[in-house]
Amino acid sequence: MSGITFAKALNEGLRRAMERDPKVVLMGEDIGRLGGVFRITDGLQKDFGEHRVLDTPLAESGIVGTAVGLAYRGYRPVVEIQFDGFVYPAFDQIVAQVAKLHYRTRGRVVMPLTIRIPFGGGIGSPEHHSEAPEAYFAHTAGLRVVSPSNPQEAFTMIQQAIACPDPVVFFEPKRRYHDTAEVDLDTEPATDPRVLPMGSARVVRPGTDATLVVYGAMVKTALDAAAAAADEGTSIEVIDLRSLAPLDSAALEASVRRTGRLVIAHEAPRTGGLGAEIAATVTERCFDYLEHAPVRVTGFDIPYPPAKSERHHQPDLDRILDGVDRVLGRPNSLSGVPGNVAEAQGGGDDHRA
Amino acid sequence: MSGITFAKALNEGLRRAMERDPKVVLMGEDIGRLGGVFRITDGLQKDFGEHRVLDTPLAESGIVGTAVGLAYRGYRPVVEIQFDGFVYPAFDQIVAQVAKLHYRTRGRVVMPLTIRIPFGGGIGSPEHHSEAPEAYFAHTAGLRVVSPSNPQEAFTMIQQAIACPDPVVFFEPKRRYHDTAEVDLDTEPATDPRVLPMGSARVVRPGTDATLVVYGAMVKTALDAAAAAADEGTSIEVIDLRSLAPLDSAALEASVRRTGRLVIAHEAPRTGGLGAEIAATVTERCFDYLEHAPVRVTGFDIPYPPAKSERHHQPDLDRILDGVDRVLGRPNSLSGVPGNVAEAQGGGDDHRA
Amino acid sequence: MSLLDSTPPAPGSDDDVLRLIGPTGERTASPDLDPWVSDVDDAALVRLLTDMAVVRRVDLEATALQRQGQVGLWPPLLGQEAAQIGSARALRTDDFIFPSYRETGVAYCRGVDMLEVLRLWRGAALSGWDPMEFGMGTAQIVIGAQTLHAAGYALGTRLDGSDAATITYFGDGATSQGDVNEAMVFAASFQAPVLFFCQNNHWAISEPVRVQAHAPLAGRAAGFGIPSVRVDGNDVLACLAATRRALDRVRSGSGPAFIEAVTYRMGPHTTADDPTRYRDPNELDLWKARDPLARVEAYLVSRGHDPEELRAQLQRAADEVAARLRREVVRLPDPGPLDLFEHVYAAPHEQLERERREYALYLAQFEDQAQFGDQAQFGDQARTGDDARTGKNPDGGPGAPGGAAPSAAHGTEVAR
Amino acid sequence: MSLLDSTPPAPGSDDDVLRLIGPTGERTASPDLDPWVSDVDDAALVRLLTDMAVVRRVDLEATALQRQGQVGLWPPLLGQEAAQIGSARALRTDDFIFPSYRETGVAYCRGVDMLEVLRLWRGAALSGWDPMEFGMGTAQIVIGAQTLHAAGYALGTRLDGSDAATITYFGDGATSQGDVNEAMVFAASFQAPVLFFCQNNHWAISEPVRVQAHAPLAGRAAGFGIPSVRVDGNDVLACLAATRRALDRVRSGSGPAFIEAVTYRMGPHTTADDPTRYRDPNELDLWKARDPLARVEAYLVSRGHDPEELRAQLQRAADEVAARLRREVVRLPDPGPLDLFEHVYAAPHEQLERERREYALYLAQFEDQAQFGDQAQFGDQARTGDDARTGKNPDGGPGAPGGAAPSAAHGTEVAR
Ligand SMILES: Cc1ncc(C[n+]2csc(CCOP(=O)(O)OP(=O)(O)O)c2C)c(N)n1
Ligand SMILES: Cc1ncc(C[n+]2csc(CCOP(=O)(O)OP(=O)(O)O)c2C)c(N)n1
Ligand SMILES: [Mg+2]
Ligand SMILES: [Mg+2]
Repeated sequence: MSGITFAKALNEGLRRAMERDPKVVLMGEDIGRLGGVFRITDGLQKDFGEHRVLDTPLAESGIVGTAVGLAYRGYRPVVEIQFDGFVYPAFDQIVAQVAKLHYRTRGRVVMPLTIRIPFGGGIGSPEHHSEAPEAYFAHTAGLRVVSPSNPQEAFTMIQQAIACPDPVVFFEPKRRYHDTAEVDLDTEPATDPRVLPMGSARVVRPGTDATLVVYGAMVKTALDAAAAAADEGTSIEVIDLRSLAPLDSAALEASVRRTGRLVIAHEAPRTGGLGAEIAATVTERCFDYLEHAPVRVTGFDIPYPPAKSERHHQPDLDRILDGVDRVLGRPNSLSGVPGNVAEAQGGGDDHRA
Repeated sequence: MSGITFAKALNEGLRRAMERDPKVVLMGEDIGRLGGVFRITDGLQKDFGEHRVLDTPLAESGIVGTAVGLAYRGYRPVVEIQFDGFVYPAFDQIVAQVAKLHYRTRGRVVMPLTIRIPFGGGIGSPEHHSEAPEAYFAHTAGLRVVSPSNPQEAFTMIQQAIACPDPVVFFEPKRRYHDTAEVDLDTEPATDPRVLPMGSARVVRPGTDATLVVYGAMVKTALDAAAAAADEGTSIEVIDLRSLAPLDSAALEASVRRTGRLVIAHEAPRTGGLGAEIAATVTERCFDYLEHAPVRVTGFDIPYPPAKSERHHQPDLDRILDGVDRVLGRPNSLSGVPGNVAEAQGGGDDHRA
Repeated sequence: MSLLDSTPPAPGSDDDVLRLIGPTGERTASPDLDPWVSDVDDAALVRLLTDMAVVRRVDLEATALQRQGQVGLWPPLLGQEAAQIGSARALRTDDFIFPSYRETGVAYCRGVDMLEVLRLWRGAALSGWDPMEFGMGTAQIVIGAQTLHAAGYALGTRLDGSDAATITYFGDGATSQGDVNEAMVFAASFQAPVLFFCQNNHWAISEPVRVQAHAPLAGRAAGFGIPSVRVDGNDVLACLAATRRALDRVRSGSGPAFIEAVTYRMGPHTTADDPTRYRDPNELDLWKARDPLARVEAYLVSRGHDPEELRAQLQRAADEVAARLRREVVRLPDPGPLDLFEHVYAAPHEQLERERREYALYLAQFEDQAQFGDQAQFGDQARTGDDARTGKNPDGGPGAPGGAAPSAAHGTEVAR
Repeated sequence: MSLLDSTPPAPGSDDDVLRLIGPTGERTASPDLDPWVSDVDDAALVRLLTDMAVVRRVDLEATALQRQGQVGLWPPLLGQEAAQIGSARALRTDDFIFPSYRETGVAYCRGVDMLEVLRLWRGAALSGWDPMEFGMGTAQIVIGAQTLHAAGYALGTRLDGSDAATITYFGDGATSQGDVNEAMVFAASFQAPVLFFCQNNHWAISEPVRVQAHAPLAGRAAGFGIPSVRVDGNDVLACLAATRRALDRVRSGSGPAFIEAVTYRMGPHTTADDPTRYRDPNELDLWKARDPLARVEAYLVSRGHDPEELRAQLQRAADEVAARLRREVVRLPDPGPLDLFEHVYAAPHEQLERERREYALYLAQFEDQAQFGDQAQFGDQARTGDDARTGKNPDGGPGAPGGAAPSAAHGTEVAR
């Protein structure tokens, strides 16, 4: 046990994976000598050599496409995309090759790639450095999509992702890189019963009045919100999704059946974001348990705005609590406004026949 | 009035747009001499010249990226992506440039591009020729996404898309290219009051028991399903979405408030597909009017399968009617199966407190 | 280095190519290439010619099967036999190949059952043979994507300390794709032992090569620091020699190499294409006179081989493969409905398991009268008996989802 | 053409570059370039030097402002003044520029207010100046994307029958991107009047140029049929001459051209970067001796100019611009909260209108005590008065959403 940062926990997880399996190679821009712009791969090239940690030319499609070739050859490439906004040049290789090759070849070619993407805003960066593109990948059959929310799970989940025989898009909440926590570095993710499977959600705070579903950087915000709500006498159950695709719908279902209310918060734009899928899935499975329509608290349907505006775009504690008020039918930002459509949402009379 | 194919209607619409505005240029692979692999641009190079209809090198990012430059110069490029599965190499230019330039430059640079994409399956093609990638674009702020479902609207909507000052991703249901209908070629989309705005949904068949939301090729399937249901005494309201982003949520809301039940059908994979957004939005707005959770009838969460399997993947009349049965609480494919989660869906007791 | 003011040679011309056997069968000397085929005697040349004759026949057979509805679509290799056979016969079995979709001849040299090639085009599967068994990736339809895989695989062999080479096939059109250029960047950067083999067949569907490039494609590689050569792609001996030479360099650790095989697509792009819409018939005649098979025949005849006997021998070899293909293609099994869900993931996936279960339940409704699977006509057995509701597949194809190949036979009005 | 067996020259060497003024100020003759700068007298050279001195000062000032938290991040051009000023001063006002993110010097020549350059890096907007007003696109952060825009714009000028040229700036790292290569394909295919201007500053963040290429970057263009030249990027006169010459060719309808300006990034990649982690200090010293400003100064002094006077003159020009920048930067207005929703679309958009309305209602809750907008501290006014719930922005930055630049000052521990 030791107090280490989220970034260092990832670094240690990568180190374990490389020690365990000589076929694990890391690839990316600036990940070698520099250790990556976020220093996630710090020291790994020095310790494992230039043949295990490769600084690549500046081309994301090239990085992912050559990683595919390495996988054909029996390697387990771990690719770093420098920032969320730079994954799009690799989109074709990810969507048309990485995701589909196992299916295309009826299982003869495995694609155990891990694609690491620092994602999300809140660090005051220029354009393209703060995006939340996870929904694109969650919609892509053949991929798995996960996101750890704390140092301990950063350490274990990166190892699980690398060990997984399927391609995993691994979203790292970059604004949590400097968060520090005690991390059990001795745990063996594959055998330790305390380590959750990669595909499972986790109740990070139990509660009874409403279920709040979040992932990545938003988990801490949600926990803060739940703590604030508790002071006001509201009991919020916070679920850290962890696996964005597939969803652990059983866990969501179990919680919402108890609370009857669902709020989802994410940084990505609302339309077609993960919140839509979660709301639709939970509604399908828990319709008769729902007291109110699921509420989404999300980034707006806009390109990521300039740094000076980002706090308006990103859901924060206040906006999440406003969403909780909405799902609980309490006074909220949209109540009492005549003619506002939100008035008709959930809290009103039951019009059922 | 004359009976023409969907393909020809598009061709005529493009012709009108080119006649109206000399800044309209068409770009794409094989669209010149050949007239495109689907012949949508047939004859246009001959009539307008090689300077208005450009055969481009084989590179989708290049096509869209140069179209962006043409837009800077005051042109209105209409880009053809040869097949749905080949849009991904252009994803970065579409998502990071086309969608964001107007925002980035605070309105100083307009991007009136139209990106035409033949989409969807059902024509027995090899891999990458039958995909339904619309959700990726609907999730992308800055884009508009539309899809016509019949020759008349193919003719008018392509003109509206080209006239629109925003970038429009224009999905053409390729399996309907050979459908024939009477088309009023004299209508002026901009001024004719009978022509619906590009962003509006349309009730293509009124009904009272359930609302069935579809778009593109699925509209015809849905109408067939509704006709079959009518024979059985069930009245289905079919809505042709037309605009996939933004959604005409007022139209959806109005319908579901009347019917109390919603089924959405699309070819794209279920997870994170448009069905999720529609279900979530309608649930938010009509929760108290809903008799049952919205039901999604979609492609499975798999890569597009081989031609000999595609009919299993694509929702057809029977699967849509099964979904209607589900939303109506009637016996359906999932009823009576002990332990099946679907049992708990909607039709059961009301567990509300 | 200073500004070049000269016009570069046209990218489609074949004047400056390396050649050993000319169009009329004349053997020309080439100090660059000759040493690499000194072992190729007449018997070996007959074997190369036989390979070409067989794959030409497979190709024609597949085109015929497409017309008969047994295959949904077919991309002919007609005219490109020499480029494919010559290069593929230069490979070792532990070399690895990343092809595009037209490399029937390469697959043949690799020992792949020609039925496996048809499996994809019949629409019965997304790919045929096992890449790991034959050291050859399955057909790549996304233009250029496979070249990056080749660069990566080659990097892997280098990391492994192996002297196996990787070769990737792609067309003239593909050279415009970012991926192909990035593949050259990565291969050069990592000094990966990969051979880029470009079949410049002069056309990318309807677009002549001059739409893609105003300079010879081989020169492209030089710009990336990759040595390259233009070879007569209709000369099987020159292709063999050039590929052997390039592979030798690649294996020796000197990094990637590039071959532009100048050839010609004598047929349509695919069976769905109509080249008369865009192609001057005179051009085809020009290239017919450069036929890759005829020249080897002429050469062998000039060496004393009996033309009748030679032709008969080729015919026999081709007949045999063609007959088997015709016989067996109908037996290629269709996928069962639940095969949809197989192999999407290597590990269990909850959401997909649910979809599979639910679809099985859906299909089970129709089970009373028939098993789903190959013979299922489940449309006929829906509960209501209402035809409009069930019997007919409303979207065009015949109602039998697992039946013969109706879907694959559609869509042929369009080129793709 | 046959296999090249020679090792190509290293891509970072500057031996074979065209040059007019050498590192120590010596004027060398170049028959290729001299005719293109015959009009450049001492006075003109002083103006070029002044441009360089001013942008160097702007650059240093911006770095200082970043340290003071007035700017979130800054990508210095230090060392690249000659490449930027020399090329930009060759342009006509009706030419159009597609830059990357480091072209402060180019923007300066274009008459762009340096404050507008800072607006982006302060985080107050996604871009500064109006591209249409200055004939220069805004900073492009996605590596290489702008080169395709340039090819397209140039195609547009050709379709218009204009003789305006388009120029695009990009780095050595960018040459690896598919887009840059596709831009050359498209430009060559359409014979578009575009000049590719590559500043090879030897580094892409921490990666030396040899990771990108094993051959000179200018040679890349030749492979696409695009004439190219390597010029001393630290020689403002040579850059001016080479750019004029290339533009002349481009305007004349002979298609695209390519210039590799061999220069050096003397500073960090951005203010967030620490080059001591990856760069040999000796390399920096080597390039300090090739400083683009010092050599022009030395040349002018050798021509009889008084060094003190010259320096004082440069200093005055630089001081003036710097003082204004310091004074005005704090006045760059922050965006208001509802500006979020502006300009996403050019036409009304129902969903976004709704989000704007709802967010306005949300903000209105806090309006009792303050107007939202620049001074809003709405965190303090939430209904419950609970601090944990509202007062502090829980995610790091100070609570004032519309206040001074807290966010932009974060995230500087990482290079990007
Ligand atoms: C990324 C992508 N874009 C478009 C297509 C459609 N397409 C299939 S083949 C082809 C032409 C390919 O030409 P070339 O590379 O010369 O190969 P050839 O067909 O001549 O063998 C095109 C445009 C595709 N398959 N992939
Ligand atoms: C598509 C993309 N990938 C990665 C990055 C991150 N990044 C920013 S600058 C840079 C290096 C660019 O090097 P070069 O092209 O030589 O330009 P320079 O910074 O030297 O001016 C990288 C990798 C990016 N901005 N865009
Ligand atoms: Mg070709
Ligand atoms: Mg650089």
